[in-house]
Amino acid sequence: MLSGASNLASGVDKAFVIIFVISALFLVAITVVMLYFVYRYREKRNPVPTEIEGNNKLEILWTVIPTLLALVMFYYGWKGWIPVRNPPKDAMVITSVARMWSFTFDYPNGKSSNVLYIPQGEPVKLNIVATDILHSVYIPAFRVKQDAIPGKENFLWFISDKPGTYDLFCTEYCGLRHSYMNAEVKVLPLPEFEKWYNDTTDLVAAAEGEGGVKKGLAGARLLENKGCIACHSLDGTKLVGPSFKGIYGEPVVVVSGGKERTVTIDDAYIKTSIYEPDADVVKGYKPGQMISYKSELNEKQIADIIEYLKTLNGK
Amino acid sequence: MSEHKTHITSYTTHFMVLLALLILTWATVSITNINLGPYSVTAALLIACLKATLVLLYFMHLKFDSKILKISFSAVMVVFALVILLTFFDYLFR
Amino acid sequence: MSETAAQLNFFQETQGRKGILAWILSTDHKRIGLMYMYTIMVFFIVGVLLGLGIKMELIAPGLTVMGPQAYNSFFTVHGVIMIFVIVIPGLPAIFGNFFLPIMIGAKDVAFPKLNLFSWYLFIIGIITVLISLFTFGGPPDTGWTFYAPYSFKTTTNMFPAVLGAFILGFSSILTGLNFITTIHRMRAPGMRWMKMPLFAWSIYGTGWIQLFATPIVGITLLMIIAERFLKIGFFDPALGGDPILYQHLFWIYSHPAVYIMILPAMGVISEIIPTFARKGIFGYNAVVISTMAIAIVGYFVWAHHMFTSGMSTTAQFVFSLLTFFVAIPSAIKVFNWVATLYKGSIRLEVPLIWALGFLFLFMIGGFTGLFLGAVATDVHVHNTTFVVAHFHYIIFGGMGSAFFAALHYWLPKMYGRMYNKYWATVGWATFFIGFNVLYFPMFILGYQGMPRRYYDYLDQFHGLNIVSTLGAFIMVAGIFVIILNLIRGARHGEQATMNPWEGRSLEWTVPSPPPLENFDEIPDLTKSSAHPA
Amino acid sequence: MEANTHVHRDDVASKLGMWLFIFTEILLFGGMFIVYSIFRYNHPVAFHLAGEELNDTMGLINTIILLVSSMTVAMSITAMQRGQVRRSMQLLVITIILGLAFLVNKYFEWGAKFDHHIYPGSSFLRELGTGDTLFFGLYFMMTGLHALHIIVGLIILVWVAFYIQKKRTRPDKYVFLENGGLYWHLVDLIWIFLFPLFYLIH
Ligand code: HEA
Ligand code: HEA
Ligand code: HEC
Ligand code: CUA
Ligand SMILES: [Cu+2]
Repeated sequence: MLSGASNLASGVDKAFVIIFVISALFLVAITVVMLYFVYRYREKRNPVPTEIEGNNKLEILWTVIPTLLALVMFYYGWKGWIPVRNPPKDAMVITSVARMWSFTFDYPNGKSSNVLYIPQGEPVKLNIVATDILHSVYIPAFRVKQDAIPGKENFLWFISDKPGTYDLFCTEYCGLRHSYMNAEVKVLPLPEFEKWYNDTTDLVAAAEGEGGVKKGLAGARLLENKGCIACHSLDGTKLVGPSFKGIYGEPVVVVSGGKERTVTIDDAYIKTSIYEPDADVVKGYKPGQMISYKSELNEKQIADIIEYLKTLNGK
Repeated sequence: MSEHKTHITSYTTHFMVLLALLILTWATVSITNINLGPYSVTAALLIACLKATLVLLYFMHLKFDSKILKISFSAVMVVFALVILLTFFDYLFR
Repeated sequence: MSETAAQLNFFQETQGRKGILAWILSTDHKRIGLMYMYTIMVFFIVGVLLGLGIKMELIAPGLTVMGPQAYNSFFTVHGVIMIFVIVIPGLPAIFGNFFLPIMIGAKDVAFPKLNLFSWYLFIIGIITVLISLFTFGGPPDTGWTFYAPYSFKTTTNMFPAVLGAFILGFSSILTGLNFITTIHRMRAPGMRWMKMPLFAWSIYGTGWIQLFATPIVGITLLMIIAERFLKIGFFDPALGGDPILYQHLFWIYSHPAVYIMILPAMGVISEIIPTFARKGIFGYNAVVISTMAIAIVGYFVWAHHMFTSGMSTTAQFVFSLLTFFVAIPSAIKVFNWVATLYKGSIRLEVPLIWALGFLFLFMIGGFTGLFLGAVATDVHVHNTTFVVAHFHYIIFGGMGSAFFAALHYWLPKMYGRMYNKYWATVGWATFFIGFNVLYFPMFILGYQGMPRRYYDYLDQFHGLNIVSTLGAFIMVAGIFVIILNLIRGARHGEQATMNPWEGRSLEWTVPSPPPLENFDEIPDLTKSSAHPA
Repeated sequence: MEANTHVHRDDVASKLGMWLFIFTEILLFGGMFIVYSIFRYNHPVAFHLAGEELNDTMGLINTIILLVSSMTVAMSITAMQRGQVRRSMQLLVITIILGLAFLVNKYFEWGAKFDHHIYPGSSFLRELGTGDTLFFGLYFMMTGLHALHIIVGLIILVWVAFYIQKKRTRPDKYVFLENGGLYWHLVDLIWIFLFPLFYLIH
């Protein structure tokens, strides 16, 4: 069994153990009694059965005892749950955006990442949103899970005391690449976390574009953070969508409104592809897979992406 | 199983029921026209229930039918009410 | 006892119809029951093969035998077929049809033509589901729960699958309606309510759930269809709709539906255990009351499938509490079954072995249901393989075992022949071992956090998945032995007597196989003091 | 070989069966009423305003039509029970005509909505806002489903009339008429709730 790595795990595990013990006792006891009866009262040994209509006392007994035990189990199940619903006011708020098929974690200072970095021993509250369909955030080691529902904001919170790397899964079925929709949670000791958190190189890059930093770095970050690379590879492999490798400036056959035509992949085309993916659908791909990123990417960011796509040519 | 004699509802009864239904319809229309705020929903639904009861008891003959029908019909209504109630446990306390 | 040799049985009595027409035009409840059985058996094999495909894929991470799209369709179609085509209609439509009228001393069901019509609807529903597999976008890939908004965003061919489920629901409603009316109106004189066999009671309870719950899923599926084609927006957040509302509506049906599956199974067990203990059931009244209690309380726990959806904390409290209450009637039944064995004179025949297996597997399934009912633990294991193991234990371990128990119990009556008991036992043992090897590891995997509906998984889950896949092969081998043995028995087995098990209910007083209208004369039980089954 | 001679006739059973079926129909609409109540709770203002768009008079006329037709079909049963077959038939025909009138009325009502660009999935509706989209979605779905039931009810009633004509439904055997009547009342019953919920409550 894996050990819990958050403040909430103990409540959950306690409920688990209590239910487990009660269940196991009953299971073993009933099975043993049952087998014993079958053996003891087999026809050879007990040729004449004794009619027993029932017994009210017993009947009441075995209604009342399970009821009480059920209430006990319910109680611990509930008690383990109450803290999960009550985040402390001073928790650090991180927004977790889920989409087909990736997560982005947006931090208060504008930083955003695909890995959930969290400070050790500090309360963290995740606001959970989805842009397209249902997903969910599940961190087994923390014993927490919450669905991400478009149009609704859910939350989770926890304090983790054990530095380390944990898995985060999407556990609400979301289509083709559901099983690849996972991320890492990195619990860092406070100083390390602060270092990461205050390192704003990529933010600066985003702000300055080419200015001094490696060309297209901002765009590359965006592709990663916004989850584009869940569907578009950078090395020519065909995933759900066409690969980005060497596409800039090349011709491509698209289907627009039922008709095929050939267009050149230029800035305008890329912009429409991102804002209205279903307007021109690349031949051989299904419409409706890629959602519009109108609310998530502004023109500046698209320009950054294009900048990066250009770097994928030629080399 | 004993079948009791079929009860025949007279034309007059049917007509009186219709009259009552029409009066109740008029009542809902006028009640919802004066503004009772949130109560207009309640009032309109109460009247609708009353009308439905009349239809059930007389037109649909439930009043003169066997007990099992009365019981099971009430059961349907109770179950339905509970389902709505339980669903609202979610929405009311979000 | 037997002076019946001259009478034709229902197989021979074709009412002047030839060949297949003698079947598909017949309104005889026994023939209809068998037609359901053959249909269901065929699809059962399909479903099992799909399940095997799932396990093959999961034997190792990454691509082993199929791609992700195929995998998603596999578990969707597997779930849809198993739930809507096999376990929901299963026991009531096969054994309910065949034995309910005989058990209560009637010549047929109340509406024989409607009964045949239900079977046709059933077939039409299946065909509609099958159409989805081969047309347009290909097989649906939404999971059997059809959760919105994915279910109307996916490009696969959802519509026929949903429509098919709707039609199957309709068929199920009509069957339930028929049985309830039959029980109310056609009991033989003296067959008082509290003398009715427990299987009949379970069918009665099931009938009410079918009537009360199925319409809700009907309308929900219609709304999904409307959503897809008319963009009405009920469940589409982009249009203001609410995906959680869809989940409420879906589970308002689908939770009670799990009791549609298990109640008749419990009824079968309540017949078999007394027969082989050779005494009456312990606490008849308590068993009857718990049947109805499950039917009623089972209606009000649906949202325990939605603890992580973000519904209100109050609702979580209420539904978790109610979930624990629904476990009580099941507990009562288990205790009464075990108590029935006490001071019996027990014959360990094949049906009893299956029944004991049922008890064990059902308990594991039921107890793990308690982990799922408690909010804290459910939130951890929700949508992991823990849930998958829970319901396979309770559905296949439970309802599946009861199904095979019923087959082994009633086969001599249905076909007038006996199967080979040795092979039946071997089959059971293989099944039982394979079953546990297959599903038990999934509890552990789930607790460790392996999500369900995962085509691919991380390396740390590999070991137990291999074990589980091996189990699947053992189990399927067992099922093979069982089914072949049954088929052989039905066709070439030794002649069975009228009452091979010394059962006490009415079906054992008619010849094997029974004649067309079951009884020459409706039995009169007013004087008999026979203890209920 | 002896054919299935055992013809079992049990009117009480037929009626019980019909009632059970009616229960399922009620719950079918019940599902929609759940959806209605939730959305109304979530969008009270939009529902209020959207309700004003509907034509009260049309709704009222249809209500009266259905109530009267409900009475005539009930009377038709009374007539049959009293052995007045011709009168029974006349009342049944009146019911059928009223049912058709309801549909005609509905046709014009929906037509008017379509002319105002109000139909499921219309972009006009989407601009009005989510509350309105949902309201009209429900409106079309529920009244549409209801109209579908009217059509089925009419088919059943015509079938009954045919049986009366053929004397297969007659004063000593009229459970089919009763069941047809029950179905028709069900349609009325549902309308009794639809009318205030959509047309009246502002
Ligand atoms: C035949 C079908 C069947 C049956 C009978 C049950 C029975 C029960 N189920 Fe199960 N369930 C399913 C089929 C079934 N289930 C399916 C198919 C799913 C998944 C659907 C999906 O998501 O795809 C599911 C999922 C499911 C969930 C949701 C999990 C999740 O997605 O997070 C929950 C949560 O509460 C649950 C609980 C229960 C409980 C408490 C019972 C109880 O009725 C069990 C009662 C029985 C016992 C408790 C054992 C006997 C008792 C004793 C021996 C006495 C001792 C008892 C006490 C001390 C209390 N089930
Ligand atoms: C009755 C229902 C039923 C049955 C019999 C089975 C049989 C099997 N199932 Fe499952 N399964 C489901 C219902 C069923 N399943 C459902 C609803 C889901 C969820 C789908 C979803 O997520 O949407 C699922 C999902 C599911 C998964 C999870 C997929 C995932 O989440 O990634 C797996 C994985 O191993 C699996 C495996 C198997 C295997 C190996 C078998 C078989 O090989 C087992 C072989 C057979 C038996 C154990 C005997 C059972 C006997 C009977 C039921 C009686 C039959 C009755 C008649 C013939 C009348 N099934
Ligand atoms: C859910 C999968 C998915 C995600 C996530 C996704 N896309 Fe796409 N994308 C597709 C598919 C499928 C196509 C091809 C069909 C089409 O044109 O709509 C496509 C096409 C494109 C094209 C046109 C490519 C060509 O070869 O003509 C561009 C540009 C593009 N996407 C950019 C992006 C960007 C930028 C992001 C992230 C911000 C992104 N996509 C995220 C699936 C996805
Ligand atoms: Cu996202 Cu599963
Ligand atoms: Cu459930």
